This record gives sequence, C-alpha cells and structure tokens, in this order.
Amino acid sequence: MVENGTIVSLQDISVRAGATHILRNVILNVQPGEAVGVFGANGAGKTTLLRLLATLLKPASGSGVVLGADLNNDERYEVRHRIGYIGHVPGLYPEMTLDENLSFIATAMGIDGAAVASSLAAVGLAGAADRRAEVCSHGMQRRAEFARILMAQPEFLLLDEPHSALDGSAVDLVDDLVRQTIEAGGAAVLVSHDRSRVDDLATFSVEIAGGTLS
Amino acid sequence: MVENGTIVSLQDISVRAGATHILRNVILNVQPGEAVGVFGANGAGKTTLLRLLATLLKPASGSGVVLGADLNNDERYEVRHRIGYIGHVPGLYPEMTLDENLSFIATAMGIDGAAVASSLAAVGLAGAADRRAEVCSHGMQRRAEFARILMAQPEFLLLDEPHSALDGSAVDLVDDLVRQTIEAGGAAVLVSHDRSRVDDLATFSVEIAGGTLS
Amino acid sequence: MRTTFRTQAMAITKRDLMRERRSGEVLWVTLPFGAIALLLIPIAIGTDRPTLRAIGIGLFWVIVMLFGVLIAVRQAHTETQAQRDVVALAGIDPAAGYVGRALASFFLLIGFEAVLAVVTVALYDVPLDGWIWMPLVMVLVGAGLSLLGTLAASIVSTGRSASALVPLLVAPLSVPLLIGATQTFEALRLGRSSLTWTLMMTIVVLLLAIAGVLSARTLQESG
Amino acid sequence: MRTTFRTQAMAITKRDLMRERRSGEVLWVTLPFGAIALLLIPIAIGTDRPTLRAIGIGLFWVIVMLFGVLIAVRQAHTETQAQRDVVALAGIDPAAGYVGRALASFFLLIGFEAVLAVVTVALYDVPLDGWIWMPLVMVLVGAGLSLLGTLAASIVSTGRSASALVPLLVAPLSVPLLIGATQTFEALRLGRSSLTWTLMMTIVVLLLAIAGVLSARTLQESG
Amino acid sequence: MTTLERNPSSVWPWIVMAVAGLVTFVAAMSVSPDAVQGQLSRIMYVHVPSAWLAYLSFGVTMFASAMYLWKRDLAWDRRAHSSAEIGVFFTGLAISLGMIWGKSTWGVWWTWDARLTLTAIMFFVYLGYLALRRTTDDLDARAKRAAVMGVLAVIQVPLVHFSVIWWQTLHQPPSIIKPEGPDMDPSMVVTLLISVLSFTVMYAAMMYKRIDLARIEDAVLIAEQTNTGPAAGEAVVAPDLSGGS
Ligand code: HEM
Ligand SMILES: Nc1ncnc2c1ncn2[C@@H]1O[C@H](COP(=O)(O)OP(=O)(O)OP(=O)(O)O)[C@@H](O)[C@H]1O
Ligand SMILES: Nc1ncnc2c1ncn2[C@@H]1O[C@H](COP(=O)(O)OP(=O)(O)OP(=O)(O)O)[C@@H](O)[C@H]1O
Ligand SMILES: [Mg+2]
Ligand SMILES: [Mg+2]
Repeated sequence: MVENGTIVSLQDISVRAGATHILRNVILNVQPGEAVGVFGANGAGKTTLLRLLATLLKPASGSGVVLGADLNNDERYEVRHRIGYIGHVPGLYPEMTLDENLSFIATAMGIDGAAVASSLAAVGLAGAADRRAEVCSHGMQRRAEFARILMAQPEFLLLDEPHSALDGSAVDLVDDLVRQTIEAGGAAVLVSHDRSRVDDLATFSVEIAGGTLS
Repeated sequence: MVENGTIVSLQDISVRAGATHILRNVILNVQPGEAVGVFGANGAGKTTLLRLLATLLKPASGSGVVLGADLNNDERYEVRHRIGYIGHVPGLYPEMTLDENLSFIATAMGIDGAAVASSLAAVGLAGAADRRAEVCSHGMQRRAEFARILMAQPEFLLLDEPHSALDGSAVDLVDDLVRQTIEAGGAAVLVSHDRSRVDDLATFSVEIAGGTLS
Repeated sequence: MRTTFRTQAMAITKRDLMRERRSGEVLWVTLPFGAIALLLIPIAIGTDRPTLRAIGIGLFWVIVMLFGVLIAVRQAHTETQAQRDVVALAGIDPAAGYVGRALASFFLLIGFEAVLAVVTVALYDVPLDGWIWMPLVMVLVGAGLSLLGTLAASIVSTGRSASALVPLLVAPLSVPLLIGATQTFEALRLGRSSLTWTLMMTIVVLLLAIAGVLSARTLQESG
Repeated sequence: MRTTFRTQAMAITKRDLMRERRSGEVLWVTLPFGAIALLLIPIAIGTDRPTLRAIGIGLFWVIVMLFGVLIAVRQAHTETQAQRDVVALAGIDPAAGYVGRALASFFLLIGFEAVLAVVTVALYDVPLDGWIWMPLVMVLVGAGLSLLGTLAASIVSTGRSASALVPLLVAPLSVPLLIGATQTFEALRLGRSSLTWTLMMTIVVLLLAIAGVLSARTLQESG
Repeated sequence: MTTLERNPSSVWPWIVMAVAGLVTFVAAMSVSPDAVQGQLSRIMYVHVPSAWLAYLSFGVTMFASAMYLWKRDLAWDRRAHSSAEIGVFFTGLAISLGMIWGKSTWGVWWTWDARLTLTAIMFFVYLGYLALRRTTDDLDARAKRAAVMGVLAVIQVPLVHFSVIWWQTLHQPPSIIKPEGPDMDPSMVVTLLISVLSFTVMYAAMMYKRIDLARIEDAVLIAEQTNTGPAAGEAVVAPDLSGGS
C-alpha cells in the first residue's frame, strides 16, 4: 500500500504566527510501521505540529518531506488524500446528515458509495445515518469523523486527542485503526494528554516544550 | 452560601426533540454537598440532561426544581447566575482576548474586575490574557472556561467531560473546583467517559441508557 | 438582581462594538457596499442630473434601510449556541440583552447613515433644504432599524425554520420608517409641517422597543 | 488523479446546493430582501410612473448586482476551518472547489434573477422590448457575479482583516457587468447592435473563470 | 530573492526626476495658451501625463503581479507594490488637477460623470491593494494575495479609458466632459507628447528609488521575524492550585 520510504522527515522546521514562534527547529523522522506519541502542555504546539504534518500549514523555515512530498511547495497537494487527520473540532456540515457528509467525501475522493454505510456501521452509527450532524451529540460527531477515516483508508494518520469524547465501547476503535494502519505499512502520529493509553500504542514518543521537540 | 434545601429535584421529566424522546421519565435528586457522576454511551442524552439542569432547555413534560426554581416557568431566569456550566464547545468570543471575554462576564455579573486577572492566573493563563481567543489552543480555551467558573463561584456545577483537553498539570483543576464547591454546600454534576477519575470525586453515579436514568 | 439592567445592557453593547471593531464587518464590507450601491445606481439608470437630484435622497433612505437591517440581523449569524449559553448563565436579563444589542446596532447605523449621507450629497447633488431635521430623522430611522433588526435576529437564532418570518417582519415595519423619513423632507419642501411623520416614526420606534423587551425572554429559549 | 476534476466540482456544487436547501438562507432572506428593495424604492423616490418605467430595469440590475455578490460571498462565512481542512485533505483540487462553488452560486443567482425580474416587471411596468436577450444577459451576469463573489470569498477566507478587500475587488469587476447588462438593452432600444456589450461581458466572465482557477491553489493556503 | 548590488543611496534618480519635471514645466509654459480656456489650459500638460502614468503604473503592477505568480520571486512583488504606489500618487494628482480645472471650466469641483466616477473607483481600488498588503506580515502570503488582486484590478484601466465612449451612448447633456475634437493645435500635440515622455522617464526613476526602499522594508520585516523570543506556548503555565478562589 505504501512505497517503501520515510513517511515524515522534518529538518529544522519552524512555524510562526506573526512575530512569535510556535515551533522552532523541529526535527522528526517517522518510518513506515511507526506510531508516534506527542505530548506537551496546553498551548505547546501539538495541534500546530499535526497541521504542519497534514500539509495544512506551511513552515516558516526549514525543510520537510511528508509521504515523499516537499512541504514547501505544491507537491504537498498531491499527497493530501493519503493523509487522515482528526482535529479538535469535527469538520462536518451541520445541515447535512451523517450519510450526506460522508457521501460528499466519498464522491470527491472517488470512493465507492457502499463504503459510506459500512463505515458508519463500523463506528456504530448505522442507526443515525439520516440524522443531521447538528443534532448529533459531540461523541457521535467524533465517531462520524472516524467513519470518514475508515472509509478513506489513509496511510498516514494524524489524530488529535483521539480518545476524547468517545465512550468506552468506542475508544477501542482508535487503537484498532492505528494498529491496522501501521501494520499495513503506514504510520500514525497521536497527540494526547493520556500517556498510559498512548504508550501502549506508540513506537516512540516525543514531548513538545518551549516550541521544540524532545 | 446556599440556603438549605434540595439543589435538584426532577420528577418524571421528559425532553423531546421534535417527535423523538431524548430523555424519558427522568427522576433525579441532588442535595447540597453531593457530586453526581453521569455516564452513558455517545448520544445517550448526557449533555441534554446537563442543559436541562442548567435551565437552558425546557422539559417536554414532568416537573423539576433547580436551586429552588421551577424549570417550567420564569423562575429559572433568577437562578441562572448561580449555575456554572461547561459544555463540549468553549463559548468564548473568538475576536476578543481572554481578558476581554472574562471582563465582559464580570461586568454583566457584577463581579469585581480584579477577579479576572486572578482567575486567569489560577488556571495558568496569566501570560496569555491578551491573546485573542481564536489564536488560543483548544486546551487554553477550556482553561479559560474554568477561569470563568472560578471567577463566578457558582453553587451548582455542571461539567461536561471536564477532564478532556486539559493537560496533566491542569486536570487537577477540575477536582479542586468540584471539591471546593461541594464543601461550601454546593453540588456538582459531572459527565464523563472516564469512570475511574469521576468515581473518586462523585458521591453517587447514574447511568443514562434508553433515555432513562438508572 | 446583582447588577442593574443598565450595566448589563452596556456590557452587551460594549461587547458588540468591540467584536465589530475587531472584525470590521460593518466598516469594511457593509459600508463600502452601500457606498458602491449609490455609485452604481447612476451608471445603471442613466445619469440625468435633474433625475438624480430628485431621486437621490429617496435612494439614500432605501440603501440605509436595506443595509441597516442587514447590519442588525448580522448578529444572528455571529453568535454560537455555546456563546449564547454563557450569556444566559451569566444571568443577563434577556431584555437587557435586547436593548444592549440594539444599542450597538444603533451606533453602527448612525455611523453608516452619516457616511452615506455625505456620499449622497457629494454624488447626487441633492437639495439641502430642511437639513436641520436630518439628525433627528437619522436618529429615528437608526433606532427603528436597529430595534427591528435585533428583533429579527433573535427570531432567526431561536430556530432555523423561523428565519422565513424575518422578511415578513421586516418589510411591513420598515415601510413606515421609510415613508416617515422621506415624507418629512417632502413636507418640508412643500412648506408643510412634518410633525405627523416624525410622530409616526417615534411611535414605530417605541412600539419596536416595547415588543422587543417583552418578547426577549420568549425568544431566548433555544428551539 | 483518483477522480476527475468534473466529479469533484460536481460534488462541491451538490454540497452547496444541499446546504442552501436546508438552511434556506438565499430563499428566505436574500431573495425577500431583494424583492423588498424593489418595493421600497418607488415608495421612497415618489411614484411617478414614467420615471419608474425608465429606471426600473436599471434598478433591477443594481439589486441583482448587490445581492448577487452577497449571495456568492456568503460562503466565506459559512465554512469553518475544520470543514475546510476536511475538504483539503480529501484531495479536492482547489480549482475544482472554485468551479464547484461558483456553479452552485450561479444556480442560486439565476433563480434570484428570475424572481426579481418578475417582480420588476410587475412593479415597474418596464418596457419589454428585447426581452429575448434577457436570458442570455441574465446568464452572463449570473456567471460573472458568481465567479467574482467566489473569488472574493476565497481571498477573504485566507485572512481575517482581508474582508476589507471584498467590496474593492468586487466593485471594479462588477461595473463592466452592470454596464454591459444595462447597455445591451439601451442599445436594443435605440435599434443598435448589442454585440459589443455581450462580448465584453463574455470576456469578463472568461477572465474571472481563468483567474479563479489559476489562483485557487495560491489562495487556498491558510494565512 | 535577487540580491542585486545596488547602492540605495544613489542620487541620480533624483536628478532624473528633477530634469523631467523641469522639461515638462518649460514645455507647458512655452506653448501659447488655449484661446478659450486661457492660462489654465496648461494644466492639461500635467493632467494628461498623470493619467497616462496611472495607466502605465497599474499596467506594470499587473505584469509584475503575474510574473510573481509565475516565478514566485519576491522581487516581482516589490516591483508590483512600488508601481501601484506610484500609480496611486499619479491618479490622485490627475484627479486633483482635474478638479481644479473643472472648477474653472465647468464651475463645479465634481460632477456626475462616468470618467470621474470610474477614476475615483480606480483610485480606491488601488488604495485597497495597498491596504491589503498591510493585512499580513507573512511575505509570501502577502505577495500572493496582492498579486491576485494586482492582476484583477487592472480591468479598471480600460474601463476608465473607454468610459467616455459609454458616456455618449448614455445620452448625456453635452455640458459634461467631452474630449477635445481632432482639431487640436499641432504645437499642443507636440507639447503634450513631450510632457508624456518626460513623465515616463520620471516614472522609471521613481520606480528605481521605490524598489530600493521596498527591499529595505522587506529586510526589516524578515529581521523582525527571526527573533528568538519565547515560543508561544511558554505563556501557558501550570495552574496555581493552591491559589484562593
Ligand atoms: C476630477 C476631474 C477629472 C478627472 C478624475 C479626470 C480624469 C482623467 C483621466 C483618467 C484621463 C485619461 C483618459 C484617457 O486617456 O484614457 C483624462 C484625460 C483628459 N482630461 Fe481629465 N479628468 C478630470 C477633469 C478634467 C477637466 C475639467 C478637463 C478639461 C476641461 C479634462 C480634460 C482632459 C483631457 C483633454 C484629457 C485627454 C484626452 C483624453 O484622452 O480623453 N479633465 N482625465
Ligand atoms: N433535534 C434533534 N432531533 C433528533 N435527535 C436529536 C435532536 N437533538 C438531539 N438529538 C439526539 O439526542 C441524543 C442526545 O444527545 P446528547 O448530546 O445529550 O448526547 P450525549 O450523551 O451528551 O452524547 P456524547 O457522549 O456524544 O456527548 C443524541 O442521540 C442526538 O442525536
Ligand atoms: N496567530 C497566533 N498568534 C499568537 N499565538 C498563536 C497564534 N496561533 C497560535 N498561537 C499559539 O500557538 C500555540 C500552539 O497552539 P496549539 O493549538 O498547537 O497547541 P496545542 O499543543 O495543541 O495545545 P492544546 O493541548 O491546548 O490543544 C498556542 O500557545 C497558541 O496560543
Ligand atoms: Mg491542540
Ligand atoms: Mg455530550
């Protein structure tokens, strides 16, 4: 599924917001089959790192390669569909049903429409497929995001506090998803405040403090 | 601080969204000094229960009293300032700084302006007081919500997954807040998926399934 | 009450004006659009100087009316459920909220009217008789529109299907304001008293204020 | 490419139209406001029948222009960062996104124009010569405005204070459309060829389409 | 980024500007005044070349913006920016002189006229272009947004130019501006040509200076942005749990 090669290679990357640095001189390498835990205090820059790896932010300086694409130029547009990112806030359209939300993505990505129902079923939302996203509970919306990832089967997972808002029966979804992805030769980066849960999953962990990784 | 008497008393309360019931025949009593843990699957109705207790939703049927005010009539407007609610999504104004957000609430509630700075400091955000809420990380925004609660010192706490998004150093905030409130004769209702954490705090726990409490 | 009605309303006004200052929505989008509208009309309808002079002031009031309501309704879209919850649980009296929001819109509208008035005078060369009445009429129109728009906004934010009501509410109520504004000057031009018109506008404004305050609680409940 | 440009653009169009159908923003707010505007103008400027006949069609185009741009720009406000992230990571070509969004706005605008045209004919009793050209001109104006508004919206959404840009970007580009639309009928009325005007509008539309597609990637980056 | 070795304090551009200005002045004063309009007709020799320079500047802005979008070289962005600023200056000059001229010939400072209005819109559009550049400190983001607008805004230029033609079809009373007929005095044509030419030379010199300045401004911004202050996250500390409340 993945060509052999490094999945992430960041060299001395910095990210700025206006005049202040959020991340500074970040070095990170992730190989196929690895799951990385990212820890750090509130506001340390964990989400910023994930969005950088998702090609959604451009570095202020330094060079980085994700899935073979240079973060500093237009190559990054070509690998986006191979990245699965779940952020703090669900990115559903509130007026559309869960089914419609996922079908939209399926059409846009060229995924077979049947995958929508099966992945909603996989996260336990088959019965709520026709509910508008705005009337779904927070946890249901998060589950729907996981359904989107299951459907798209990305090689590189970027999960921001994936266990939060999920009930006891659903947290295992996360672990399963991560395990399956790395076994297939992909990789994952997990941000969390829950060390014990992530340590079980992660190949290695990094900590962000003062804008740098350690 | 609280007049002696029951804090919550729900009798056969139902909450509906259109034609479907979210909660059905809910019975719940909370006395001063009690902390209640609420558990349940995603979409079970936990948030709905909290919003009902916060007087933000009106019951479809049944009768309920919160802090002495009947949920079915206008009395509930008179007790709102004594309720502290933290929901899934932070209710900050993104264009305003953290300081401005809290100052707005302080003015509206008649709280001394000095409390703004001290409660931001108490949650570790003194250094970020002048940052606009939209550029604060998710965890920082959640902390700011806790600062608002610390400032308003409500008697009745309603916390929806309070531990999520907070880093290791900040989760104790929640526990401290709950302990102080119930020791002062108030009460708290905590929704969580993390049983072990809430069981330490809670006087008793309830589980929502099929729209009813048990 | 721990705070006064007035303190609460002022806090809301201050919040709204601060948010506007930061986002610049009115200053940078609505106002230029209004000015551009005044600029485009002569291009579209042919630029016959006497005609423009004649219709200039009427067009000014129409633009004020349309964009004014848009300015006041804008609030419905800029507040999330979570933000509304926080305001409600701060114990802010819904009526104080209504007054505060309307007041903020009022200030924005007065600014909007003032700038557009200058643009109209500059572009359309409108006759300036009776200009002394202008501030009063502008204040009445500004107050009426801000109260009306705020009321409409609270209806919109109570639930989605209700927004269909907004035009039905706005259209009939803005017409007396518009007629009042234009007829005041028409009456002055013809040397007649414009008192009836100003009186009518004042009544509309008062009516809207009362309606808004009385319905504030009902409208606050989330649908 | 795993999917074609066309599939992606159509998916976006379908999404936008579905969201509009559910929220009814255009149908229930913008459209009635446009109609109210046409209603208010005669009240404001005095109801002199020949004058109204003469300016009716010009006013129609001005209202279409103003509200049309608002319809197209509305997207900038209805999409959250999280939603944009999801679309970006679905690998949707930004250019397909631009075309898809513009297409959705185009359909809405055509509907808007059609309803307002009926209102204008009913209220202003405008002369109907050359009505056979109307569909073509309406399509060109609709296309131009939707492309323009979509472009403005994508520039705005890349940075917050950039909203100042919307009117400034929209004004110069909507002027040729407005002039083209009004002059087509003016030329027909005077028995001259309106080909130059239609040609000019076509060029503007093409220019906007090209500019939008070419700049889509550039503008996608979050500021 | 190109780092041409140029001396930013060179004085010859100033000299070129002064000479060009002098040539225009001498040319304008040496031609005999218009029979109808008198001495004030000399305004034309500044009004018309100013309008021409506005067109030229905005044309250059468009070209440089397009080049930036193609090459992604900030040097093109600086050229676009400099040219737009010069163009705004000359648009303002053309409008101001036109207003003075108009006061004497039409009796009013401003009138409802397509060219006047569209020139004013053009002025504001490019002011908007300059304002847009202030909305971010990120050099690349700024350059990209500005470039897109720099390309699109140029449509305003033919609009202003052809507005006179449109105007006539809008059956206007003839009191409004009408470009003088084909029967212009040859000496006036020559003088006009000389002034247009010297203004163009002046433009080149101004560009040279302005681009130098833009390079310095960019360097200052970059220096500011490579500061080594505390990272954003360091503003957040552990909560003070012992603290009152
Ligand atoms: C505020 C007022 C004015 C503005 C904004 C203005 C603007 C302009 C512009 C933009 C041009 C360049 C047109 C082109 O070649 O494409 C121009 C040219 C010209 N203007 Fe003005 N103008 C104003 C007033 C006047 C007045 C009062 C007169 C004389 C009575 C005048 C006489 C001319 C002449 C003779 C030309 C050159 C001929 C042409 O190409 O049209 N302008 N003006
Ligand atoms: N308007 C509505 N129409 C249909 N169903 C609704 C409506 N509003 C809420 N619901 C449903 O009510 C249920 C309760 O939602 P609630 O947010 O209270 O759940 P929750 O227990 O907090 O879940 P979570 O753990 O995910 O936060 C959900 O299943 C939701 O889909
Ligand atoms: N435009 C900006 N201006 C100033 N600071 C900014 C800006 N954008 C982001 N920041 C700061 O960057 C830091 C990193 O934010 P980020 O969301 O990456 O943190 P995080 O590690 O994910 O925190 P959390 O655990 O709370 O989710 C925060 O301190 C935030 O305030
Ligand atoms: Mg984060
Ligand atoms: Mg919930």
